[in-house]
Amino acid sequence: MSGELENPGSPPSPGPSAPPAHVALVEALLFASGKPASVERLVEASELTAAEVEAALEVLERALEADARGVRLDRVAGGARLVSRNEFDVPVRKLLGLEGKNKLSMASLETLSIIAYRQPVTAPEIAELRGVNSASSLRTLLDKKLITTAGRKEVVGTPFLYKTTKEFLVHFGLDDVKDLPKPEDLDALYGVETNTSQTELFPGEPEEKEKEEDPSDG
Amino acid sequence: MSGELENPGSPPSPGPSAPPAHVALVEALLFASGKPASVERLVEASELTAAEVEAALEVLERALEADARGVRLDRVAGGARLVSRNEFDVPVRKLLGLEGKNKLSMASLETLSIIAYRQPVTAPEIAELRGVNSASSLRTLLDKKLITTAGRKEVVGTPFLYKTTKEFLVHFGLDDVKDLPKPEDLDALYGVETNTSQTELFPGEPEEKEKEEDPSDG
Amino acid sequence: MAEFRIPVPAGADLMQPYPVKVPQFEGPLDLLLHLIRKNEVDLRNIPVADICRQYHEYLVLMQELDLEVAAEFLYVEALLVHVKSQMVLPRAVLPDGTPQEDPRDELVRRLIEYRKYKGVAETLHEMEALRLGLWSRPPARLEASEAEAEETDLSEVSLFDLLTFFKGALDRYRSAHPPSLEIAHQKYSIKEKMEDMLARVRSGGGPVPLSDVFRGLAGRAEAIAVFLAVLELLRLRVVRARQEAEFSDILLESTGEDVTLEGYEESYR
Repeated sequence: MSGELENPGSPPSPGPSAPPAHVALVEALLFASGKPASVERLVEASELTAAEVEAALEVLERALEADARGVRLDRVAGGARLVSRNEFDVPVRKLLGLEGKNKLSMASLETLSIIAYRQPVTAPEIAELRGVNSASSLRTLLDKKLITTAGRKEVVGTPFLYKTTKEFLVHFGLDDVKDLPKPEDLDALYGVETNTSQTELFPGEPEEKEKEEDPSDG
Repeated sequence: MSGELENPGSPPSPGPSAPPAHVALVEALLFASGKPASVERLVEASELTAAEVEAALEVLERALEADARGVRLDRVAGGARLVSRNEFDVPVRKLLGLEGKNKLSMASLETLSIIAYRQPVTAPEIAELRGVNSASSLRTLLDKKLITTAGRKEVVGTPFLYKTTKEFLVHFGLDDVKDLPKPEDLDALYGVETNTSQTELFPGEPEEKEKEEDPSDG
Repeated sequence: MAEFRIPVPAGADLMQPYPVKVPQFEGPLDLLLHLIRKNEVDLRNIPVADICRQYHEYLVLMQELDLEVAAEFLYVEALLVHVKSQMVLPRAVLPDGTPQEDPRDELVRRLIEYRKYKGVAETLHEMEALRLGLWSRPPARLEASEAEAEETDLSEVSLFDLLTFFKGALDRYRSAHPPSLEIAHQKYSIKEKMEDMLARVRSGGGPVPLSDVFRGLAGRAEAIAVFLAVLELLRLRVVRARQEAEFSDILLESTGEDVTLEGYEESYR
């Protein structure tokens, strides 16, 4: 064990050793991955050997345990991932709950857009257009006060009519729903541009890539 | 400094201190969040005081810098997040199967600069300042979520107003838009060179003209 | 400012490569700033005639290289020519004794303002370069069931996103429910239209002008159904069409054949 005592300040390490650069690299990979990464994938990405990755994983695991850290290494079938420690579950859930408050799913955004453009509109009409039941999206949007009810429609079942709220207008900086963009506005922005000198030198990659989960690992 | 020499093995810590449990908790929260979390959010989730959270963040920041670690603390957009280190860009991308992030074109950056300083601002105003139609840059910036709409301006044609987003701050590593150089500094940096050598052909010209910022009066 | 090399044209003397470097500009103001810098002249005292000539030369070069010259470049050239012409005129003194504004002033103001933002853009470019290699972590999920649900922060949703979502839903709906004849066909039965038509020509009110047949219909779909019904009746020889003169109205009348449409099957499905 340990042939590395060149740093007299550090406590003697009883476990396996690995160069700090390897450990840092493996930590970065596990951090960014978000989901379990197999040793093979770590080897491929890091260009270390399997033995080097294994050693780095072990050193990292011990380091995370020794220093009373917020995360730990979780060994799962054929690989490893970083997870927050169980003892912090309550505050972690609280934080994610708080952050989730401002978030909307794609389904909710689509429902919101239909209500914005077609208001007042009923749940069956929305479901017809979207092709799926939209009850949970409606509930979310009502909770967030982006939509409200606007009486009932005089058809079979007298379903509720929905419309957008004042908060919706305030959020989007509009005075009236009539000010919502029209297809022409989108064409003006996304249409062919006359100015060729303006072509992007570095054609854009959607920024979402940054947050994207590994698509190759479905 | 430091009254903490109880652990003779550790190097003297000149910085602030915080109980390891607080540091671990804050690390767990940042790890789970992914996005920049403000001190207020962390306080709410952790039930620590703001001062305790601040201290824990500082200790964590130093700890991550001191050891050769794979991640570091990124103070950005009024909060903090964990990110993998720059040097691990290539292996991280290899693991996630992602291409490198593209740089923004100068056209997009010019457009973004104008929006950052003059927000909310309309497309015609941007075109006037840049001397060229900027629709394709606006599109790129909208797609990358670096800008968003801020309603419409009540002038002829009711053009859309644009403003920068939190993602803009994250992208450029700014804590707040106020952290951009101030317009006065800009004048000094990029403005008119002092006209000492200039022969005063038109002595009646007021000197202040040089510093003038409003182009719309032209 | 990006630079690119013009490829050597075919047939050119390859021993004498002649690479032309053309600086590219973000716009006319960018080009003007470049010329002012190149000439080492003061922004406050631009030699308009010189700059105007060089500006024009650049546009000519672009055209010679078959690069499209955007309208904005031409607009600023016209502005330069205008300023140049103003410069040769003696400047009036306003009633209060101050001289009239220098004709270059507006342009100078715009250049100064533009240069500031160009400078910021360059700073942002450097800041960005330091951060392209940073990767954050996908946020943890509260519930396993949410694993697939992609969520967006409402503050990041633009008005155009709303419109795009709406258009997406509409497009999906339309491709799932193709409009046109099929709907028309189901809504308007050709057989019914044939029965209506037959009743009309047999009512004894004389020949029915074809133009009357299409009056008061609900829309294109119904018109198509009526037209098909007329053709079908003609084919079955229940109805006859005649025209009294060229370009006069076509008249429909019963042939007198006693045909019932009982059991008639629509063949236009």
